[in-house]
Amino acid sequence: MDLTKDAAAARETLRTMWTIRRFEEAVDDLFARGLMHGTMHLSIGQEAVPAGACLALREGDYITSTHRGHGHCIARGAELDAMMAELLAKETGYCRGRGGSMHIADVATGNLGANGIVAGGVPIAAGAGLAVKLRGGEQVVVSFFGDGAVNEGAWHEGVNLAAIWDLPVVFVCENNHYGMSMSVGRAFKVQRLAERAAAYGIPGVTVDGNDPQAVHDAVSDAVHRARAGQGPTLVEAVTYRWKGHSKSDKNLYRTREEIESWREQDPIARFERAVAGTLSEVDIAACRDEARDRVREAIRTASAAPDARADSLTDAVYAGSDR
Amino acid sequence: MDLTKDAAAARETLRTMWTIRRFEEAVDDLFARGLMHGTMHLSIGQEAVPAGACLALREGDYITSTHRGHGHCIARGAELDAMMAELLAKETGYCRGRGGSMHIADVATGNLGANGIVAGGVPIAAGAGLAVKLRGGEQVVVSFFGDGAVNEGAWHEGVNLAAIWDLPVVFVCENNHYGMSMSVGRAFKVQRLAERAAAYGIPGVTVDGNDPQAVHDAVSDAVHRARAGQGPTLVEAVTYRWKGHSKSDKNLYRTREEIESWREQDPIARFERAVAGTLSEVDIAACRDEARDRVREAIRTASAAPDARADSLTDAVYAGSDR
Amino acid sequence: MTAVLDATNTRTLTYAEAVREALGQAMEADERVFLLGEDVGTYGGAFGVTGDLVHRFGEERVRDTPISELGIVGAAVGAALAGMRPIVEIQFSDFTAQAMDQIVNQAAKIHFMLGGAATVPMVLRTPGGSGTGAAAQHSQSLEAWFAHVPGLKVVMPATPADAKGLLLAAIDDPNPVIVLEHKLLYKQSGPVPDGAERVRLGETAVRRTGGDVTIVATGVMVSRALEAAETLASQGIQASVLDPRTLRPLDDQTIVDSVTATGRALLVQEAPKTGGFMAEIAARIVESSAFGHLRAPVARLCGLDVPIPYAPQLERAAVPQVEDIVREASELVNRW
Amino acid sequence: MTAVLDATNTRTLTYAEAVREALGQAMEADERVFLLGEDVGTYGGAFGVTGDLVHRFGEERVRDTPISELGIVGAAVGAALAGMRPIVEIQFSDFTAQAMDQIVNQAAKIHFMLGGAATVPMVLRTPGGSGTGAAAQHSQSLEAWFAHVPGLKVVMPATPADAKGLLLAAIDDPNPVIVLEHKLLYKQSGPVPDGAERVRLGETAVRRTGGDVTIVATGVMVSRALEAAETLASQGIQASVLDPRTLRPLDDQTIVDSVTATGRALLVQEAPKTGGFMAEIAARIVESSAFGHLRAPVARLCGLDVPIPYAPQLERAAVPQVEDIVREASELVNRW
Ligand SMILES: Cc1ncc(C[n+]2csc(CCOP(=O)(O)OP(=O)(O)O)c2C)c(N)n1
Ligand SMILES: Cc1ncc(C[n+]2csc(CCOP(=O)(O)OP(=O)(O)O)c2C)c(N)n1
Ligand SMILES: [Mg+2]
Ligand SMILES: [Mg+2]
Repeated sequence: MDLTKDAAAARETLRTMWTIRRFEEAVDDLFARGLMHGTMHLSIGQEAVPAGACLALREGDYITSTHRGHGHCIARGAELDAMMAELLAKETGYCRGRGGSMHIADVATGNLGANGIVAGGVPIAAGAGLAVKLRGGEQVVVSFFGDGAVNEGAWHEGVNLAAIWDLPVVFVCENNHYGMSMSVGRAFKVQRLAERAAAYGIPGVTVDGNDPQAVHDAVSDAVHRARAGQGPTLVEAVTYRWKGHSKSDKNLYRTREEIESWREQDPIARFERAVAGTLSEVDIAACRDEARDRVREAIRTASAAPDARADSLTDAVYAGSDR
Repeated sequence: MDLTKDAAAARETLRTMWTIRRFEEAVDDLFARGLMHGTMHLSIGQEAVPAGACLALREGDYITSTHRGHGHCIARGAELDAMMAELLAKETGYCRGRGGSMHIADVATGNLGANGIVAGGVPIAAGAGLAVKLRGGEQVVVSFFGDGAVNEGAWHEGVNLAAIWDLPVVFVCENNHYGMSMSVGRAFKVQRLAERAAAYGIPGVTVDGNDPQAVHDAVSDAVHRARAGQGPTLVEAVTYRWKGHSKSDKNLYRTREEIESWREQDPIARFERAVAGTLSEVDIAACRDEARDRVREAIRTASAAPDARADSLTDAVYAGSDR
Repeated sequence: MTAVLDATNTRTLTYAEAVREALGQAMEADERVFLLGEDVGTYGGAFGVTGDLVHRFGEERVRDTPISELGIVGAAVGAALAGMRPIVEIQFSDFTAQAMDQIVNQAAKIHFMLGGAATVPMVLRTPGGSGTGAAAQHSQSLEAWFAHVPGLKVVMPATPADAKGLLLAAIDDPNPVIVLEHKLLYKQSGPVPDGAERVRLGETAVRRTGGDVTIVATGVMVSRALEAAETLASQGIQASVLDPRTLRPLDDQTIVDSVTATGRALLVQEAPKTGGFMAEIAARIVESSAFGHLRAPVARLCGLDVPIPYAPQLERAAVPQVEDIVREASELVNRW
Repeated sequence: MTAVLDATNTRTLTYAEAVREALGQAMEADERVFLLGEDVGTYGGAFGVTGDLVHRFGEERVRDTPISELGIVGAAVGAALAGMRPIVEIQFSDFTAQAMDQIVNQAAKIHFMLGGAATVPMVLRTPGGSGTGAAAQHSQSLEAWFAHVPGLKVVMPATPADAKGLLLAAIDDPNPVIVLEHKLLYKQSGPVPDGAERVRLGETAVRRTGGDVTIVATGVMVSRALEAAETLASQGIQASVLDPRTLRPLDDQTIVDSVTATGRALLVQEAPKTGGFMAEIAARIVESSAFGHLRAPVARLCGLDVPIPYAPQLERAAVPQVEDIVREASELVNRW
């Protein structure tokens, strides 16, 4: 699908990217003002990856997400107020205030969870793929992870399981050049992380992660293969994180110039230029405004909700017996 | 070095292979007669790998070994009686009866240990390589492991560390076609395990693991690179294990014919034929006899030694402070 | 004390056969149940537990895996999240060390972290214990690690009947359950009902009743405690022998009641003493109303604080034997 | 009780600064000492602990690693075997779950398994604990796991001085030592000697002496216990506060002596109660001669048996606070 030519798709892509951007800007602000607790990992600058990738999915498909997971959650269709409520430690949050940013997930949209553990979702994605295969289903699992995750043992083991069993999993690497302060150049001796796919006998492709179209095309192909029983694919989407890794980051490991040069490749601005022939100025502004309004509304709704309750903590540890 | 043309090298190679063979046959026999405890993993049929590889090493170099580690230990120059004593649970054993077959090691010859954990030695080898590099030394570390180990997270992480830091490590994969009952064909989607080297940006080579010369050449090249500061290499030596995985193996996962066809490629018989122009029949017989006699002598000495003592168990857990 | 109510037919099976029967019955009853692990298929499992199941249920549902414990357990977590009922076998419980992230950081916590929106109904079966000469990396008793993790349930069957009944209950459970089997028990025989009767998790079994001392034992120590109790009886000492069976949730009330009656507790485990699960039981006893009834200090008899050695005589010395239980129990009774 | 004998100059440092000072002094004194871990270099460590050390000692000796905890710890094991003195930082103690094989099956056992022929002199530093809103996978207190492993030493410094002195002793030690720091302590200040004085491993510190009750606390609970003791004193209850500092080896004699004197023990830890290390201390007390001197049941005040939740009010409720200690201690004294 041509996201720049199809007006509906263009609108959806833009809206998704703006929603992620506005949501995270709001979170950044709430945090800075001491209204939000914990730590935050923002994906500002990387919005094209979840937006492009999730457009390739259907209802019933699964994703596994990461510590930097707001974008995946939003792109998969989660409710902003339940997300915001979670971050604001409210009883109405997706995790009833128990998970916070690092565990945010709307399970109803097939999101099996953000994950505080780097690469933690990769074997889980393989397992979800195995469930689909055992049931003879047509669903697909997209596993998002960062460049840093690719050096974890969990990644190696999870990808290999998916490969040897031809599981319907698409591994989407958000290569934003750094795992915290560790650059890809220092952590890897390969140029492109997609080269690692060959080690598992699966296809690997590197795309411009600041172009939702490029991401979408690669993920769509991979999803197609997966649904057809042809096994997993590794898609490397090269992008950049504008903000620090988390709140403790002093950005000592990269230069102002580098950050600046990537800001100039803003995926949203680029996409707005690309869709200029399809969407009018007014249309584009409407997407932007809608995102802003939805985020504002989410903050309002979430703020008014009751705080998460501490009274039933121990009851919440185990699921009740279902037989 | 041409192991088949150089008489001294030919003799040494042959002697090493015969010693491993005779040692393990003896162990197999002692075990069958109930004179040996625990479990055993025999490398009969795979002798060319440790023999060829260790000939490429110098004094001071390190190895890490595996659960199937008698051959590495012997090829590196360990004393047979201390090995046999260990297996017979004697106080004079290399580990004072505390380690047994799965932990056998002659630390004096740079053997950092057999390992009961599949791939456990791989990150350890990287660490030993790091120690060498930090000291500016010229030593090399050879890490032996099986095909099955290549799918462990520890392997992935260990190889990557060695690769990115250009550590002087040679990774020697003893691909004997199976990890327990799991065939390489089922556990991997690549044809040759050496293909995985590319994922770490290091050279990988596959050689005939039943030919000590082929193993030696590949490992020598790799050792040369490592000593020159050019980093690690993955050497895959394709071979076959004649015996069951361990004592519990009923060999249900492979055919009699397959086993038979590999017995016909006996690395020792092949090497004896290859050195026929260099060593006389008498010379060859002498190697064989020497191996037999050394093993017999080891059994005699070890059997006469005192049993490992249970009285100082708790004292043996911690090393005394050295400052 | 067992929840087995109407076991119509009872045959003698080994512990390994009992486990296999439970697996087979669960797979027949529920197609969401499947097995995965290293060599569980044609090989039949490192200890022969899965045996012929691959012939009955096929290679898809009795799934051999590469050697990658973290990946396997993670795959089980993912399959469980996606609606299946995976049962993982880890060949030796020592190798759970490879998979601790998926067990502890993922499986145990997901239900809670997601505010109850997801469940992880999976079982991880794995044998622990020493006694086979397999040395330090293949002989550990790691139950205390798992019992310390909120979100996990932890089961340690000591008899063939419990091996079957507790496993069936574990498979039903919507939470991750760690089932710690014991290598030395696999070949022990005992009566096992042929139906798929569950043994409820969280009920301590009173294996024997006696008024002088309460012996609490887990895993292979249960049969040693029972043997010791016979010897003690011949010396005029009557011991109760209690088997918690599930460490998490723990039925401590049955233990407290028994200790209240006997006034003496001897806690026996194979794992090294320091930080072992019997410390928890000791603490529960002295925190409870039994405290006022104690006639003697609570005593623990545990494995030495050492890695398990290879040599048979050393290995034997490293963990409690029948005679050690007899000695400690009679000391406790005679001295206090 | 500390082994610091001739601390000539004492300044006020934060706990994080004290750790950094120890690292720097050890690296200056011994070129075999080096650091490795994720973001320990230019970034200065996830909690800023290594700070500027990379500028002083260079990137070779303050070595950033890829995200691969098992590999990093394994590399430390190998480097230690080959004669170096590696110090690993794991960013959050939760991620030791990734590295348990190398910690437990390798580092802890190699000296024993090889019959004493090799040693593994390495240190693994890692912060545990809750209180920063980092939720269930970044807030655990896992000391009980490590304390259960023969072959490891386990250190939990509660003050800046101990953070320095115990770390220096850990670096000297020829065995693998796990140093469990605490996130909330990093910014706490206290007096620290400027010399490289060691604090010997295995000595319980008596932080305060009082005759009515013995409070044993670890990690961040030590300062909470001291604060509680002040409140208790104002209520006429005199508490002793003991800090074991090293869980393995554990100086239980000092604890037993104190409990013998007070007759009451309140054991306080942040980790979830079931299977936590305070169970071990409870068991040691009731096994010891202090048993006959107990005037009250041994009481534990621990974290709830839950994963650590994200919401601040829930997180606070999940672990003991000062007021909880006051309440439990006064209940213990007033009731018994
Ligand atoms: C197993 C594990 N190790 C370390 C961390 C700490 N940590 C959190 S995010 C992160 C960097 C991850 O890098 P990458 O995978 O590239 O994702 P990015 O943050 O760039 O999106 C690190 C080291 C963690 N959460 N889990
Ligand atoms: C971490 C771990 N998982 C599983 C095992 C059990 N096990 C021991 S050897 C082995 C097969 C190893 O295969 P490979 O690496 O090919 O070596 P080989 O036995 O063929 O020499 C297995 C599964 C183990 N010892 N350690
Ligand atoms: Mg990254
Ligand atoms: Mg093999």
